[in-house]
Amino acid sequence: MNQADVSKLVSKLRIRVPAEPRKLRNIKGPEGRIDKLRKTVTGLIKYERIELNSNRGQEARQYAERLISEAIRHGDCHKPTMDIADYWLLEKELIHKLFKVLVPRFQDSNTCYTRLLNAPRIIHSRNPDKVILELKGNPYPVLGSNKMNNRFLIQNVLLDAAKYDYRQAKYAEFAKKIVNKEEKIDTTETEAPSIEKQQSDDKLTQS
Amino acid sequence: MDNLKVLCSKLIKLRVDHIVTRSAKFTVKYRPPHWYAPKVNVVKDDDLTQDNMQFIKEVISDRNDSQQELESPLVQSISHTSQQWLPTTRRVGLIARKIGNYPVWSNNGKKMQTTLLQVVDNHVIKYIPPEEFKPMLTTERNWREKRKLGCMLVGSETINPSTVTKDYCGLFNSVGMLPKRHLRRFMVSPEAALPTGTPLFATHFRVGDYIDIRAKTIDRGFQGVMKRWGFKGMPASHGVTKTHRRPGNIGSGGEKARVWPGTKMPGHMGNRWRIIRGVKILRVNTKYNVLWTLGVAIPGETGAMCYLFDTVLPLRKLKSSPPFPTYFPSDDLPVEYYDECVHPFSDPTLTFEET
Amino acid sequence: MSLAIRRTTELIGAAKWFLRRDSRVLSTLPEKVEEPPAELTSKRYRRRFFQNEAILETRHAYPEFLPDPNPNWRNSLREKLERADMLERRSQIDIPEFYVGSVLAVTISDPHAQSKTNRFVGICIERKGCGLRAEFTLRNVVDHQGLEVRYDLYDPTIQSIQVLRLEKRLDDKLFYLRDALPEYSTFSFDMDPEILPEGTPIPVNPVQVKLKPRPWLERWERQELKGVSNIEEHLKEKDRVRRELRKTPWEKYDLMKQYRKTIPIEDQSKIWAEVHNQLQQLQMARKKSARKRTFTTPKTQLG
Amino acid sequence: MFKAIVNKLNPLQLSCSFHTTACLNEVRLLTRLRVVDNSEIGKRAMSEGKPPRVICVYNKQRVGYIGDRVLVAIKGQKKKGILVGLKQTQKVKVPKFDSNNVVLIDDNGTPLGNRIHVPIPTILRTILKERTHAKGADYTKLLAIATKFV
Repeated sequence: MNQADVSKLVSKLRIRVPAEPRKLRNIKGPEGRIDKLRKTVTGLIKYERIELNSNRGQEARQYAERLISEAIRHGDCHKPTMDIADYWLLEKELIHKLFKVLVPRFQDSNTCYTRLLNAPRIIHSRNPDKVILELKGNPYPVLGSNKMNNRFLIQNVLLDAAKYDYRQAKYAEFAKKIVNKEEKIDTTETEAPSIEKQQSDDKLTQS
Repeated sequence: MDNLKVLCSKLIKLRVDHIVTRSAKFTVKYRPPHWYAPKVNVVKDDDLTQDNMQFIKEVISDRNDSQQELESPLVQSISHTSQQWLPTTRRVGLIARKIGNYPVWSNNGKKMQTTLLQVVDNHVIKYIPPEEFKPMLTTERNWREKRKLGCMLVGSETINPSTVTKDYCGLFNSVGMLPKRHLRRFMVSPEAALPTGTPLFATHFRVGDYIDIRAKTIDRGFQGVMKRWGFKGMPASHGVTKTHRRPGNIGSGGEKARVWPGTKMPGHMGNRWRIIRGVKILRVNTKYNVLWTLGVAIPGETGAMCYLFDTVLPLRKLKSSPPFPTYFPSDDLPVEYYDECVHPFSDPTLTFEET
Repeated sequence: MSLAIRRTTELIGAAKWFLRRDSRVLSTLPEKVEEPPAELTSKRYRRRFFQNEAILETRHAYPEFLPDPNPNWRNSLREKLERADMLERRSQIDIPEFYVGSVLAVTISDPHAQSKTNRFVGICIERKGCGLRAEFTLRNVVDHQGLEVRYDLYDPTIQSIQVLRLEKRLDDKLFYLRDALPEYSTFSFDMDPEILPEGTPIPVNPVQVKLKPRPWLERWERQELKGVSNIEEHLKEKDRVRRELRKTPWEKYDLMKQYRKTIPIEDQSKIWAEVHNQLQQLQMARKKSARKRTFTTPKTQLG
Repeated sequence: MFKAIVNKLNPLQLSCSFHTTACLNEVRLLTRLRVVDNSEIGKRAMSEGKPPRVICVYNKQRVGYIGDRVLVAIKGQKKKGILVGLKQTQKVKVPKFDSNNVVLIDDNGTPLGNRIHVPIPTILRTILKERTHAKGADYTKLLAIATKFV
């Protein structure tokens, strides 16, 4: 078992990090891989929503998250962080955007900073899988399903009724317990209150 | 038109004949056991309101709590079932999770590598006596009459009922339990039967006992002969071209001019059930239900599930009566049990006496 | 009273924050856009951050308490049990704080030796492994013969570990001492422990060793070592060219590679919160016993 | 002759500049060893710069481990020796040496010299006691001439 590196401290990412990095096929080897990712991260910070091949998108997402978390943790007065931002953002005006726009935007968030969605796929096509990578809080219209929770859908109506019954039964039981206790204190009887089996919901047993 | 009719009738006959010939050869090879139910996650796409989601969570947590409060049914039944353990009886086993390995030191200063197995929330789900137990079809003819062992279903790790299918959930509902993530059968002697809902603990086994462990090995994918079978390969140089990691010859000529069955060749490696027999238990933690077993050869990666039962090796079989039919839950247990060969970390430094 | 303390801590926090702001004003870098609500949250965040930082500093002294960062091998329960076992062992013997480059004396109970104990003194050239697998290697030159002994840190046969000289070196691993002149790794067995005054930071020894001429055991020129002075003398043009070709300057910026090697702050602070108190108590007990020892020794000499 | 010329040309370069040993540092056939006792033949061989070479390792693996008997070619003679220190990575608490050390013995296990001038691992005491049989060679005599144990 290897010792963890203690020379550096990093914030925890809010996304799932796979154990192994993905190889992005490149003629220049590991250096070319980083170059590719630099371009993607720069594009993401610039346009806030981009469409990519899935493997590159998944990999670039981790680097973008790390970059933003480093910027939030150390701020713009920290020399190594500035170096990192300078290396990763190919267009230098984006460094200002990172520290002045993105850091205030994500400073108090409890979730991850980016979103990765699967792009629609042409069936039986031979194209690679596409994903859409975006920064949260971007000005574009929302992607994905935007279904409103409808109270009048049949499952919601049924569940409302079940909830009412369940709560009533629960309160009744509570009341009974309290009464029993009082009786116990009064008469010092040693009868254990019978535990009623809780009514299970139809919906639950089905699903 | 007539021609067409004739053709059609011929074709129909052809098809029927075809099916008849197929069905004559067709035999039932595998039928899943009757307690097996598919356990695929239900796709959750009902547009529930926030309030109703909360309600479902509340119901689940309530039911979970009520299950936690249930006490072991052994408390009532143990008094009148005073069955004796014999060397021929088979007890129920446990479902455990492999959580890693680390060294412990023995009393003579030797380092031993151990594997940690955590027994997570094990409950007896059901016992099927041998008369009622009708397992899947097999090629053996008189197998069913010989069978004298009952089937005990044990589940581990309670899960959210809304994440499993109705069939799978019903299996547990019929006995009044919440569904478990892992369900496993153990063949037990009728006298070792346990009532539904009995919790099983790591103390089911004692320190110093030997157990067999069945688990799935690490999936390594398609591998060549050097990794899969340990072949030597061929030299890297000395005029060798294009055949450094290849198997070489796979058969001879003459009458045996074919590839013999069982020849070691490249193929899928790992992800198959394997049993490691006669593993010694060195240490037991009763608080977290963890077993320390000797060696690192327990199949599967960290986090894999494994099934533990008493060993069948003749020389390592249980000598004295273990907790039978299982460990009877009681308070005031020591947190740790150590085998006599293990040096506990809380003991003072080892010293050797001059001889 | 408690309120007053809280006030003072708040003041300190505010002062620190102002200092940071001032430095930012002085620097040429662009200032951050600030909003009144964000200020408050960042202040609170910073105070928490400073408290946390003190606990996190423990990681340098006790790196083996952090688990292996590979997520495939991690399990919270196993790590917890392992830490409990480590602390139990630490309550039995005093395992001091030491670093690569410190000079240690280790006494083990050895069934092979005639007196059943064995003492070795040497410079720590490597610390590796985590949890109960933690190991360290000592190196010394005895009778012109280089020797290295590897020890398990939590081995119950270790009777005592004594730090004779507490210091760090310029590098994380000192394997180059194998190829260096023998005087750099020669330490006498009857060396007296050097006591550092309390509260001083761990000194870094800036000594640069001289390597013997080639052949070497490793290609030291490619490892960017700080503690070697004469590496360039022994290189040929070919080696310099090869070194340039093998350089990987982008790895410094590979953020995910760093991430996969470390344990994140959130996980670390949980671990340190669990073990920090106990470690502190052990350290206090050690100091007390050390003081006692200094008082008792003159008495025995007199008697 | 050629070597002498080369040495004269670059006095700093004492040996060849690339490794000729296996990376595992195993003691196997034709490994050069260092004689660490003060036997006459050993001293002369080491001072002349012609260290002994292993020509046989007396065990099944044919790789010498600590305490193993080896047959060495030294100064044109065949002598037996015992490995008392190895370069290879050792188990915990067993010292690893910077050179492969050997002590020359005769067929009865009696050392040829009467002093060993480097430290010797203590584990050798147990190993050599195990190897010694009642009527065979007695290797424990080697322990008596050791000056220091580690």
